[in-house]
Amino acid sequence: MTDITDFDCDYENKWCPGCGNFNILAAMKEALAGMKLSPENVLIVSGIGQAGKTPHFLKCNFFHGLHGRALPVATGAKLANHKLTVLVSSGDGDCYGEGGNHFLAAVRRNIDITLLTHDNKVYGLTKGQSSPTSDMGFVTKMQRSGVISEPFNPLSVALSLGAGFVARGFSGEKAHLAGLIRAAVSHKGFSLVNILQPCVSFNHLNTNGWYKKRVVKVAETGHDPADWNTAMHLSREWGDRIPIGIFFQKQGPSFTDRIAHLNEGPLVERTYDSAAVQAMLNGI
Amino acid sequence: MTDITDFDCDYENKWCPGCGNFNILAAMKEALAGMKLSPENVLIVSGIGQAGKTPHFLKCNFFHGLHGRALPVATGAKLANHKLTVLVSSGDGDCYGEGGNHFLAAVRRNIDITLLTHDNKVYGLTKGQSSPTSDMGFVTKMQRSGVISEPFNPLSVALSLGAGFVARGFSGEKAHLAGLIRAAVSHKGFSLVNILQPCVSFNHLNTNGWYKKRVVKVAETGHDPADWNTAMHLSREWGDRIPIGIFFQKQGPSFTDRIAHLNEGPLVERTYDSAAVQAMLNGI
Amino acid sequence: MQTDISILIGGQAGQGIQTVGELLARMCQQAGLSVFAVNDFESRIRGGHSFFQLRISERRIQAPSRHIHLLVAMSGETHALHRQKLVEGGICLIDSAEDGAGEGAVAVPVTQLATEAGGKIMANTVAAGACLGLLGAPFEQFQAIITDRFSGADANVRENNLDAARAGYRAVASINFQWKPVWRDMSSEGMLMNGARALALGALAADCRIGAFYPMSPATGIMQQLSELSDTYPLVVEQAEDEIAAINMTIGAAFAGVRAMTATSGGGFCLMTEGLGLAAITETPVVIVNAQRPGPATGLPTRTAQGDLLFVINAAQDEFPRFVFAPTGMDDAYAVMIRAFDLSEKYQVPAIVMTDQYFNDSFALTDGPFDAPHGHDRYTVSDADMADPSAYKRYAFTGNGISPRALPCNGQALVCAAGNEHRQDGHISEDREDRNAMVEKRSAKLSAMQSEMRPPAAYHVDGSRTLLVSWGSTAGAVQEAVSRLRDAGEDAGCLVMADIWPFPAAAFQEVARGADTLITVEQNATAQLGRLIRQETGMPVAHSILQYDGRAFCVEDIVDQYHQLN
Amino acid sequence: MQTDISILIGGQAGQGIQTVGELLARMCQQAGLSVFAVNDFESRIRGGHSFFQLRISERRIQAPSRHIHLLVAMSGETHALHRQKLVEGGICLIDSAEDGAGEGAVAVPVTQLATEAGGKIMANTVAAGACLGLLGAPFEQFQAIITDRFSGADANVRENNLDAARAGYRAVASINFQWKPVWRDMSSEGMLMNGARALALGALAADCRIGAFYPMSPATGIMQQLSELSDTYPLVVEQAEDEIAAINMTIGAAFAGVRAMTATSGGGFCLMTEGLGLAAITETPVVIVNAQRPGPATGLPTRTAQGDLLFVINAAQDEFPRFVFAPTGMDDAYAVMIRAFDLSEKYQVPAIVMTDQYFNDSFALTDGPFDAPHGHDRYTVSDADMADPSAYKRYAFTGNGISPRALPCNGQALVCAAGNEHRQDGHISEDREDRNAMVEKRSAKLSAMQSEMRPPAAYHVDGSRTLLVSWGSTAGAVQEAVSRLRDAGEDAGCLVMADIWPFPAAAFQEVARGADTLITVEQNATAQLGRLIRQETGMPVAHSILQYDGRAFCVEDIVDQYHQLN
Ligand SMILES: Cc1ncc(C[n+]2csc(CCOP(=O)(O)OP(=O)(O)O)c2C)c(N)n1
Ligand SMILES: Cc1ncc(C[n+]2csc(CCOP(=O)(O)OP(=O)(O)O)c2C)c(N)n1
Ligand code: SF4
Ligand code: SF4
Ligand SMILES: [Mg+2]
Ligand SMILES: [Mg+2]
Repeated sequence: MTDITDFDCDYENKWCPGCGNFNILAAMKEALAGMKLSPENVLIVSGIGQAGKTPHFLKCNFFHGLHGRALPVATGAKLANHKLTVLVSSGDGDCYGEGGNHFLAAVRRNIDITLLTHDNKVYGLTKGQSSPTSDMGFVTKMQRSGVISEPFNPLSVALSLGAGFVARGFSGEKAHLAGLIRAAVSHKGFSLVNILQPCVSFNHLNTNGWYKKRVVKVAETGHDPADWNTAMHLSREWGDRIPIGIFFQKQGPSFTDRIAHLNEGPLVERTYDSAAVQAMLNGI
Repeated sequence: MTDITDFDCDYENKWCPGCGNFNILAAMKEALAGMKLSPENVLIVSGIGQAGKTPHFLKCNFFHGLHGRALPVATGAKLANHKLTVLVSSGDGDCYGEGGNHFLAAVRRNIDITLLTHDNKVYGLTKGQSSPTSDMGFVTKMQRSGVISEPFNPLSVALSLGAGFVARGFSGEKAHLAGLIRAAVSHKGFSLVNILQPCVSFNHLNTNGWYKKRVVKVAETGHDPADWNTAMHLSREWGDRIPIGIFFQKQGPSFTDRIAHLNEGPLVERTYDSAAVQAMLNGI
Repeated sequence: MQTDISILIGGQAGQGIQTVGELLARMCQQAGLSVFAVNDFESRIRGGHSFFQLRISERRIQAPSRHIHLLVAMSGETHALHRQKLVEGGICLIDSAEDGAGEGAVAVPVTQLATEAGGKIMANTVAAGACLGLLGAPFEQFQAIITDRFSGADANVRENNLDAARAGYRAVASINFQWKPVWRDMSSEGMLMNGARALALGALAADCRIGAFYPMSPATGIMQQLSELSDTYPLVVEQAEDEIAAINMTIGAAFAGVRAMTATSGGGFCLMTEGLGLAAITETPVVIVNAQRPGPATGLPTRTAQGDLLFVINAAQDEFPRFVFAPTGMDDAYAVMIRAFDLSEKYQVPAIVMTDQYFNDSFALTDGPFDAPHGHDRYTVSDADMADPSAYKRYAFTGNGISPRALPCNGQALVCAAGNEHRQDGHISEDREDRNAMVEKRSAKLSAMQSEMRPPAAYHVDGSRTLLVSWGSTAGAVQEAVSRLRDAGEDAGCLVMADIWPFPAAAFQEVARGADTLITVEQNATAQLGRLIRQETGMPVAHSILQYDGRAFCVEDIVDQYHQLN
Repeated sequence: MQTDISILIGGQAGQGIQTVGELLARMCQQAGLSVFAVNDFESRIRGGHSFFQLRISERRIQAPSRHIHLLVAMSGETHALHRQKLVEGGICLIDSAEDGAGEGAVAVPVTQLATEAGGKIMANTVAAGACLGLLGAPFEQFQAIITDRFSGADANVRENNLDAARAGYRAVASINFQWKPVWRDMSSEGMLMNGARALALGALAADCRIGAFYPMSPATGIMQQLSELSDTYPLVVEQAEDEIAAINMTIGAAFAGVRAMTATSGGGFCLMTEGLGLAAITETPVVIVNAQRPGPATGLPTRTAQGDLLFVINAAQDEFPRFVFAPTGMDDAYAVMIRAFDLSEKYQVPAIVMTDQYFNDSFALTDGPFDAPHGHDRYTVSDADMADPSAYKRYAFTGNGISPRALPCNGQALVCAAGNEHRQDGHISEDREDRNAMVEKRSAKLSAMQSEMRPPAAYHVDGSRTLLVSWGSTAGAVQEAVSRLRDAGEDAGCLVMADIWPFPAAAFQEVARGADTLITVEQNATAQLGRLIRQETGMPVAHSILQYDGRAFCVEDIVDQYHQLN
């Protein structure tokens, strides 16, 4: 185990005091250190939002890109170098709003990256508009009569897309969350950890206390993560009981496993071969 | 019943002879005529692709927009005038590829439009690349070693998003398809009819004959469209048995029903009220 | 001499800096003073440092000034960051609880007084009271404002805030502040307004009924204002799944017949460019506000820039007519929105309104009340206007490029629109003749569109050999800079452009004719307006006064750069 | 006199027009002739009308000519649409099965012969045989080409096609066609190439390892060629879910250290503009091909245009350096791709290569074989190059704006990149000093970038008072037009630009200095290059020869428009 503090970084943290993100950050460090990874071996790609700032607060290699577009950047990086350990830090708006289409595609590719969605059910950084996961009726300065769309259910959708690792964490259960992140990073293929995260500034509905009363660990209920049907049912539970844990896991060949050229090593390690290229050119 | 021929249009059809789209077109006319709609009362919005050309071949009001963007155009039109009967003609690439994010949002809004996806599991108009619904392993000039992503399952995803009307048709079952379209247009709220459609030019796998052997009408198996769980299971069947019909239906308030201002009539009918505006301005 | 002072209130995000700033501005407005305020904040919700800079005068002011007369430091950082801007004799008040108290700053127990009044959270109200105390404002008037402001809250909150304000007011009774404006018993004539609100009100007055958007600073404020208006007025604001959806919804709504708009900033505008082209080729009128911020990409989300001019003018593949406006002030923003909707429908082209974070988040007084237009031409036709509705063609050739526009499902006339190149009836065509005719039809609108463009507003242009030329939001700063330069004996005037595209080349040349040196003033690094002027008129631009650090031009920034040029 | 003839083979989509055209072109190439061919087709898969226009000569040709000597009508429509282009003495062959036979066209039982040879589907091969018969080509050589072409198919198919070709060849034995080129027993020196392939080969030779794209005409061909190369060469082509994903994947791949590209057309490029800005601010090298087609929006998907010049140069919010190239021919396209990848990495900026449907789908002979570069500088650093890897800063200030570029997870050096404005270490910064320094750092690259730009290629410029100025794919047509104009006694030369941005202003002025009339030649309606020249050099552009109907310039189009100007 590398030391958790190896991942500490002296860049000033910019989240609000009390934000659920702090625990997510701590859980990430714990998971990475627990896996004996060190900052040099980790690439975190993020989008824009409070969640997207995460890699600035954790020592690592990072690419902090556009709102909604972390997944394709991560996919490109993984294609270029499939030896990389790639995590994506995304928000509920970033990932299921602006970036919804990439979420669908990333799951379908089964690209071996770990997606951590900091799901505070609100647009934090832009000051509190509703997000795709906001509950119906959630009132904001912008949604003045409350949200009138069905909330996006990331777990159900991931399951219906054939995802191989589908989990839900809660920032208030840090150790449990660290375990989920560790399992997700260890999983070969696409892994989703949707993390319930209170936003103390803009979400006064889904607060820490609200969640504390509701979360139930599926592992403790004897759920078998190989059971897709139950996973789907669990994913649809929301209200007095909110299941957290690994809903579903199934190993299968990942995207880069399926590309023959990559069996011989990462593209980034291939050096230019003038003779081979000339042979191709001559063959035209 | 208006006459089917009322929807005939003398603009030259540009599809390939033998294309499944012809039957879809015929079924649309049959359904619309059967509902006593006439061309003046129908707005069809489409994207780009072979499917997107549909409204040119059927007399109606139409807006033939961008690749992937038919749903937001339709949503805007419906918001402006919720009395309109709005259909969207889209392709599998148009709707689940480029337009994936809008598909998610349209279902969640439960906006009262009917989405007909001409699902030929291939990019027809751009000459045969794989589409999101192409089967794993499907070989094309571009996917030379075959598709390596899980196919997108529109029905499962729609169900997991909480869709109120989820159906699958087959162009080779024209009368059945016309019935589905009619039911979809009659449904108040978002309705999806994903239509299996052979592409004689580029999909040599999922041919008319291939489907003929496999399709099974769920109505004949006694399926109850109110049963979500079975609908989800049916949606995951693919292979020797391919269910078609209405998988799921549940009525609920549609998007425009939920907007208080619209109860007083469509926005397009509101005339400018200088005094009211001046009162607002004075109130600042 | 008239008062002209600036107050900077700074602290952490979440300390209510903007709220107190707005209260003070309102107080000034109600006491007959002119105000101008900029809002400076980071892209975070709590902590960091933000400030509200309020300029106050008896004469009309329209721009920020660099010099601070009163610095109110809610956090130590404010003092450290801004004290060098304090003029001789200026005062810095600092919360006794903060570091830095002492070093030239006057400590006031702001937090403590707030706590005594009922809670730390009211520190901002204490600060407001202190400011007004120093400025010698009549407390009763402020009392009314606070009461009004907290009218929605419960009585306790209101009372506590009043106590807090009073405590602050009294705490500075012994301190002498040398600039005291003349407080009057009557409101200033204009309304206190920020740019976002002026734009939203313009949209309302233009009869905009649908706003589709995706949140993005600094455009969100416009949509939030519109959303607030929808509480009582029948219009619908819809948060889309992304900017692509926003522009396409706007197009769909406009196609169906309502006036519709969207607002975004650079990155979101990028995503809308394909839709912009769709609006153009389908000849669907839409209004898009691009509220600029520094880029590229995410850049500085909460800061200001004018870096998108050439992008906006040339955005989207191939060529088509569009309107581009850049409002020069609150009243102009209101008027521009009304014109944008009108002209967009009149010519069936997209209209883009360019603002920026500075403008959207600044407060100023309007020239007067906003008048609702009496009515709006909608430039549409229906069956009744047609000899044969069944022969209706959406893109009929007419000579001036404008085809009669019918609405879908509004009669026998079928309305068929396509983003592919098309025939007059809206059906796809690949014929070269149709293509040429449609390109020429669309561009035929250009000359009439150009004649709608207002010439640049000219200040002290006659006889001036040097002209500053600016566009959009910096107008106030440039005009005041010109006044100051002239006071200092410089032979300078200025041209202020709000109507940018189609570029009013002839009008520009006409008004700039007499000058021999043109200097553009722009918040970007490559002098985009300068390049545009050269492209469109061939006139050389000698220099450009540029600023691209994300902060708005203060009047002095322009004056100083001007002097450095010579 | 040398032969210079054009053959137009037209028919419905799905009739194999392109296949037969390519076979003929290959035949000519292998018999020592020069060829140039344009591919004209509709946006549909079956039916409609498409054609392949093949120009053949003993001397090098690089552009299409308007005049047709042999018209092969596989459908009646071909005859109707194109017969007016036939020169005096030209022949039109028409399938006896089609309408229109008789009206001046020579009927050949193409379909019938094909059926006899084994199937209607081989009508195109019959037509090819007939063409070659008329042209007096040696059949054995064609036989070899057919055998090669069908080497993958079963023997039956091969034999049937040979029979079909032979039948066509014989069917025209009695017809006298007056222009017969000299068929030689040796190949022409260059390779038969289309633009899409030249671009893909350039990418291969540049060591591009990842291509991410979303299908869009006319860019798809490039990616399809790259995909074919990946059959045997270790590179990965990935079809993305949309263009936004494509550009972001490209950025991710490049960030991780491979050379990566994407290709798209206008609407797709719109969607990529935000990503373009991301590449710029993160200083990630990427290559983007924008294959232009007429717009706006969907426009004419399978036709050609040069309507995106100013859009591409100004695309994305705010300002940043970028390279823009527009290859002027096959060899140049190959070379430009290699340069684009190299310069993009050297300066850590995005490079955009502008082509168009005409170029991508046209066939021409290259000047010679393509040589693979011996090696590539990759301009990266790793721990070994650093005194203290733990102190590595991705955006370190260096004076020339180029920071040492390390790759992520490749040592102790942490690579931190952000699309927000940032400090040297890649962390977000909102400080005005950091902002100014970063803007200045990025733009510091510009002057060195500009020095990489090749000046416009000049033809007959010395002493010419009139210069045609073109950019990109129209080079061949413009050069030939100049030759023809000079032959006709006109005092004209031309400048052909391939390196567009940063605009080589000084070089342009230097080379254009002697002329007093500049005339741009462009496939757009608003003379974008003309406006750019005025913007960047202040030089007036007197006229522009424009064509925007979606069809490529024939040499005669330029010559005719030139004469109309005078
Ligand atoms: C293209 C684009 N659109 C919009 C924005 C503005 N924006 C920044 S963060 C954000 C939403 C953040 O919400 P979420 O992803 O849930 O993250 P959170 O801040 O809640 O962690 C938005 C809309 C942007 N930066 N870019
Ligand atoms: C932004 C954009 N990207 C790409 C294209 C090119 N394009 C046109 S149709 C199409 C795919 C068509 O596939 P699908 O939606 O399945 O329709 P089909 O032709 O199969 O009916 C694509 C990629 C485009 N027009 N616009
Ligand atoms: S706004 Fe919400 S999500 Fe963002 S840092 Fe603050 S508490 Fe956390
Ligand atoms: S390409 Fe396929 S989908 Fe398109 S018209 Fe032809 S058969 Fe139909
Ligand atoms: Mg969020
Ligand atoms: Mg398809």
